[in-house]
Amino acid sequence: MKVLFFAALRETLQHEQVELPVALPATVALIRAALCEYFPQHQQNLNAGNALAAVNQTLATEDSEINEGDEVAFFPPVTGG
Amino acid sequence: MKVLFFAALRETLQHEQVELPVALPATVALIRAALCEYFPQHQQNLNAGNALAAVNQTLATEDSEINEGDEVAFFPPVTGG
Amino acid sequence: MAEVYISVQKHDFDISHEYATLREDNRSDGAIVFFSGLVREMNQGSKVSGLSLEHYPGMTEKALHAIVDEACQRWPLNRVRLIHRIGQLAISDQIVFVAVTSSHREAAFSACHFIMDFLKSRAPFWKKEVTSDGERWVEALSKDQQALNKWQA
Amino acid sequence: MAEVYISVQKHDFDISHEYATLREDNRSDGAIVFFSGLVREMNQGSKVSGLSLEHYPGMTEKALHAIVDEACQRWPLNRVRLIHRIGQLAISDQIVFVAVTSSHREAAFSACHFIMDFLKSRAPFWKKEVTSDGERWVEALSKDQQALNKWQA
Repeated sequence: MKVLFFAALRETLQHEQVELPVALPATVALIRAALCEYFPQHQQNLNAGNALAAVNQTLATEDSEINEGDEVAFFPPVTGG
Repeated sequence: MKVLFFAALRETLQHEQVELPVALPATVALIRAALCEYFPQHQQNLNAGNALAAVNQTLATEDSEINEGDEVAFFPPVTGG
Repeated sequence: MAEVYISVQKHDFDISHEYATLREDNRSDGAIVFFSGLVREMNQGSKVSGLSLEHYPGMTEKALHAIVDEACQRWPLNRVRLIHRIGQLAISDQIVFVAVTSSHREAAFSACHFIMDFLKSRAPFWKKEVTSDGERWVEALSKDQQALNKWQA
Repeated sequence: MAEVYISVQKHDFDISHEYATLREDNRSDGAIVFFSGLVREMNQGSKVSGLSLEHYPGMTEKALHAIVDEACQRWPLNRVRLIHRIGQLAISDQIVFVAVTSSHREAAFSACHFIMDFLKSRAPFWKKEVTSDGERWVEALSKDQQALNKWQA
């Protein structure tokens, strides 16, 4: 499945998105673990304190479910306004 | 001494101001009592719940002191803004 | 010290001019909060066609300065502009304008709200409305008095 | 239901146009509260010469609508206008504008403050500043997260 990245996380990972081999349905926690395996040198930037997750463009929690066709994104805490 | 009135209280009393025979120094409470004597038919409009007092253009309490030359005014609770 | 402008006036004001003055040569403020009060058609159960605003000349300016000074002591404000109209007003007319600037939004929100709450209960203005039943003085509301409780230290 | 306008845009906005839209044909609202956020020269200890704002297209609009909808459920609002800019910005530029109208001031103050607090922690915008030491991403502040606590029911 595809995962999108934004802002500082996109620059750190040097990827705008990545295709992960994850069995669905999954959870945000599972995807986060898979990302840490995919980018082992950037685990700190990917942990729950440093990277928020959104599923279908809505902020998600660690146990939010992800199904086929869902849009998943990870990004740093937001700094707008 | 002179006492000024504003807004609904001025209209009720039909006076913009009044000259009261009060010995100074006095207090707001004393002046209020003198006003109630001067306008016996309007005592309700002059009680502390219905008429605020200002001494030298600052909101006063019942025990605020009034001396020679002070500007004293009574008026209803304010409704600006 | 904050730059403070306070005006009690008959004529209308232009908020775009006020806003431009708050922004002019201002490289340090991240937040502007402003409140604008308008004449509503419905008030205290009656349809209003207009109102007149009386005040206590001299005391009004003194009371407004005291309220703004207190806000400046409580929060790090840089600019404050306060305009209150007097005289005859029609429905939808602007009555009052309070704007504050600060580095950060919390101070700006709190200070603007504080100034309006105290203005409502402490500044000597009185509204007289023209309704279909004739003229009437607007009643002070206990909720305006209660609004001050949230600012107790 | 409140009339809601939300825009995420590169170009600047004109608050006098926004204000006119809030007042137009409006006989029922007594209170307008607005917040305007500007680019500050000093931030997190460095002198800033400009910034760029990135966002998550699609999610941004969805998040802003959700925040405004929540505000409309909590308070009796009549009109809400929210504009957030993206792209390159200079010092003193306008970043964000939130305005709400209501019959009474308490609702207008609370709702405008609520919308800004949630926008700060929930809407997917990210600022990258240009400082004398080069470019850097702005750090999220714990105080912005804590600001949400005051809105818990």
